[in-house]
Amino acid sequence: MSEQTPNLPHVQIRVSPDDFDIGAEWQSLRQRSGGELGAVATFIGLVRDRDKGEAVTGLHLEHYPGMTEQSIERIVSIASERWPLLDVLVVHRVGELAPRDQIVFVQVASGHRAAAFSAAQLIMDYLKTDAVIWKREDKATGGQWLQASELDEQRKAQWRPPSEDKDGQDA
Amino acid sequence: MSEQTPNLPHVQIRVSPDDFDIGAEWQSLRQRSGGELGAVATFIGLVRDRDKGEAVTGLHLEHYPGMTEQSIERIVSIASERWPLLDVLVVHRVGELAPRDQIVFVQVASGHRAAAFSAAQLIMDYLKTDAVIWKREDKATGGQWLQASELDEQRKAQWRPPSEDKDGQDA
Amino acid sequence: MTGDSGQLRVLFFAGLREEVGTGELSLELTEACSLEDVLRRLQRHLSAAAIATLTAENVRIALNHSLITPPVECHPGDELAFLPPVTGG
Amino acid sequence: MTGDSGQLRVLFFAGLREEVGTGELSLELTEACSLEDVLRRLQRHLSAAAIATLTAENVRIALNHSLITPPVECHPGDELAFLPPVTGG
Repeated sequence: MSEQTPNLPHVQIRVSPDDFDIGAEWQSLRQRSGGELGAVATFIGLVRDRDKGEAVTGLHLEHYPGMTEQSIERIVSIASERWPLLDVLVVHRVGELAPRDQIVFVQVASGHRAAAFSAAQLIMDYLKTDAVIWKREDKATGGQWLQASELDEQRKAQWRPPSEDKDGQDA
Repeated sequence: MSEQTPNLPHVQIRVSPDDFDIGAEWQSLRQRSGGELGAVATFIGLVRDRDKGEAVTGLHLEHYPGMTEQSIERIVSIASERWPLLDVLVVHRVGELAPRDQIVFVQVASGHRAAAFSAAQLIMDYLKTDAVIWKREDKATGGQWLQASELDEQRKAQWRPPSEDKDGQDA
Repeated sequence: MTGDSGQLRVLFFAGLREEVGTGELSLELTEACSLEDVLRRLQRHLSAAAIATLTAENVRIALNHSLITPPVECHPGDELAFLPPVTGG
Repeated sequence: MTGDSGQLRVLFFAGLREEVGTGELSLELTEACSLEDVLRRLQRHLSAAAIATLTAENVRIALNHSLITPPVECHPGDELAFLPPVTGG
């Protein structure tokens, strides 16, 4: 019920080993929001049990306390400068995770659906490339530190504002 | 834990006056999913308390039992033919709703984030234009039956497959 | 999709329901009849203004839950629905 | 951002931490020194292979939580971190 300046959403960023509860987060968002809340887009990422045909036994996530949160705050700012958002929550787990565990939760509230969807998607795309987090995927054959893929970089590049677009090919 | 053919997601469509519980829906999806579940995109729509500066006192939603569910099934098919989805849930409320009430919930599960996000967004865009549902927005000055806007139609048109694109301007 | 034989159920939704004053009418039908016949028979029950809204350009028609474009034949037991512009979400 | 004066904390993450064998080293520092000086001093503690991974092209360097590009000066109390390629989400 706090008063919100339109361009300054309520922002929460949590990086910790703790699991998260989607239902509780939504209830909490609902309670702190006013009647202008019309659209909420969320994303949940989970540990898959296979990668390239091989069984994944676990995922080890590492962060740099302070710098990691800062890097995610910067990502949220990019989204909130671009769309009128009311509320943004990013929860990212670190430590040892098992297949089927929840990894990441992004919850974006806005008046309208397009802003909520676009912001949630931009945040996820930038988390892949810009969040100061490291992931080691463990398989029977050993562990491998993951990197953002070429496709991840392309997805991030698609969010480049049209003004920075030199060749005018953006739709 | 049911076996899924990649191109045949588990689909549930519910149109009723009953409210829905986001946390329970997510737990239920999680329980029926296997280790290939990597990404869940959701959308929640709510009744806003104002529209064009005027207070909204309520929203009346009407449907055509049978035909409404069919129209939503068709929308979900468009998404599931386009992306590899594991699970899709669409809940749409009808009847008398008040400001801040939940209206619609879309929950799309996939192996990867891009498919989940795109499908959830396509489904929401098509719900605006193609779902056989009627909405009357009630204000102190009277009730008004809503229609999909020109912008809603444009958003739907953006999902047109590239093969149908005559002028090649799609990005 | 067929109900009581000998009847054509005619449904009106949303603004059309409000304009017509009811969500449903039944017409006795002994044999197939055209949509035009149906509208002619509805004139006995509805005002000219109501008939005008039913035949407005943005009103779609469904026969047994499928959208149709006239000409079309209605049969006893069919369900005919007049659908004003929709919007969900 | 400054810790014990007289110390430079040097942090290694993820694959670099595994390669170096520790996540953190401290160097005594009495005055400002360049990144090159730091690397030279790290050679006393780390293998040549570890030093090579720290100076690989895809490793970014943060000083007191801000990414920097050499040349840069480190001061007593600073925190220097070697960051291999990241990926969250």
